[in-house]
Amino acid sequence: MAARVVIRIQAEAFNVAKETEALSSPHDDLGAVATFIGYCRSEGGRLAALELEHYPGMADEEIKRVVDQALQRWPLSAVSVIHRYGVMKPGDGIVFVGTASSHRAEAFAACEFLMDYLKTQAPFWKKEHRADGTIGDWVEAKADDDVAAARWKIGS
Amino acid sequence: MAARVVIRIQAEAFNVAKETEALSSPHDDLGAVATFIGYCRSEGGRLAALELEHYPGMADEEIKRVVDQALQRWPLSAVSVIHRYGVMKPGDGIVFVGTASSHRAEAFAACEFLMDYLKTQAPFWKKEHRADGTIGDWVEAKADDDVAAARWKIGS
Amino acid sequence: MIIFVPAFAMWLKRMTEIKIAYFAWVRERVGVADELVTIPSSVVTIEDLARWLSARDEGYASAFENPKLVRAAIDRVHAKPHDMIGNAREIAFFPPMTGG
Amino acid sequence: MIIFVPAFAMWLKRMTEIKIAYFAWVRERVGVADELVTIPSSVVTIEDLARWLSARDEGYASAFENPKLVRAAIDRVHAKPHDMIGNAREIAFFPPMTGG
Repeated sequence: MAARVVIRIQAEAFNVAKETEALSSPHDDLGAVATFIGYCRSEGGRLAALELEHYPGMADEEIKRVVDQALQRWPLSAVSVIHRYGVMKPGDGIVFVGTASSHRAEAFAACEFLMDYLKTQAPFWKKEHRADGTIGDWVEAKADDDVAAARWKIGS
Repeated sequence: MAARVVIRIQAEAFNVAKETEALSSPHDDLGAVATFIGYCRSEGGRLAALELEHYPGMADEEIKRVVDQALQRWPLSAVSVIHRYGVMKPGDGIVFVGTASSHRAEAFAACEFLMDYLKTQAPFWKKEHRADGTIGDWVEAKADDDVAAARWKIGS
Repeated sequence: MIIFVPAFAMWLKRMTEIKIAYFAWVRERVGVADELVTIPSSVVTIEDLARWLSARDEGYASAFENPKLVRAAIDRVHAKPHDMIGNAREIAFFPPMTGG
Repeated sequence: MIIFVPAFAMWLKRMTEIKIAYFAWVRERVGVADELVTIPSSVVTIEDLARWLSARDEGYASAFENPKLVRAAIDRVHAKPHDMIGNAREIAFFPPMTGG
């Protein structure tokens, strides 16, 4: 069974309901859908927005490579990755990742793997817009994220 | 901040969109929502339905205990657990678990923990209705599920 | 001299009468979903109760024939075979759970 | 005797002209989002290219001052400092990614 793959890089907001439904489009041996949504945070009121820059030519290709790794590793019936760029306000969804499989362990593992790899491999960068109206710093990558990605033991 | 907890044991179908939205009800430091939906499978066309029996007095209390453990263990802003009982057709959602936190690792871990514990601790039992119209067997518990629950190192 | 006090006798009776609930194939084998049972004072633990019930008839015997496959709850909390029934009001027996 | 062939000269020129794209604070420090650059034949690896660009002016020097903080891609695939540029058409430099 070929997996149903959705990869979208877009400025527009995504509709969680629609995306989740698409993952569970009827087929009899779907057993488990895991989803993850990453939101823009205000960091305790410090931020007014996050601006996401991306590398348009590469983002789509790189996410496709990460999705292909997930498909090789776990028996998935559907995978969706939607990543936004542009200016996000606190509470806005930035990324949606969803996986469908027959069993829960595979759906969870693939979903978490995809998120870990998006964090460290997908060419997106966040810049802070401060609540006081000034432009802040570029968000620094976390060592934690590299550790999280490394536990899957796939070379980058 | 007190977590927003939803626990429901119900015969009716749940609305994934509504439940997911409820988890991400606006608050500025929400960063991550992880959800899991477990579906009724036909097992390759073998089954017409699954019938879920539950222990009404205990199911709600036991799920509350499991949710309390998750809340003690991870900083969650919201947790939802919805478990259905009655007759499910292939493709019907049986269980919805959702967690919200500032960061993805916590949301994922709590969501997976809740599912592992629901599988082994929540008083629900599945009986097969075969595609040929006969009543089948009670689904047997999987040793895998005990292993999955045991890795969280919380006594039952 | 022993004075017979009806109210006291009723209290004694209530103390040993307990609700037992059965689920899934344990329920099917026993033949009832729940029942009120007066248990003798020799029945102290969950394991004792399972053994005592098994002696009742073939249905109960069949339900408890493999004790490893039967789980229990005391007053709606998971219990182990050696846990004491104490003043519990409700004991349940059921197979390993398969929800989620 | 050397015969000058204009078409051949143009082909040679195209071979060494490459698009370089910059992102996030690397882009801000360099001052452009992308540019076409003719690189000398001595520039073989990503590391060479970063060093060569650093010599251009202060902006480039600042972008590459801590090479550990700059990642690269060759033709839209993640690359390491020692990877060879070869016949690549597009090289990109950027900080560690912070998407997701």
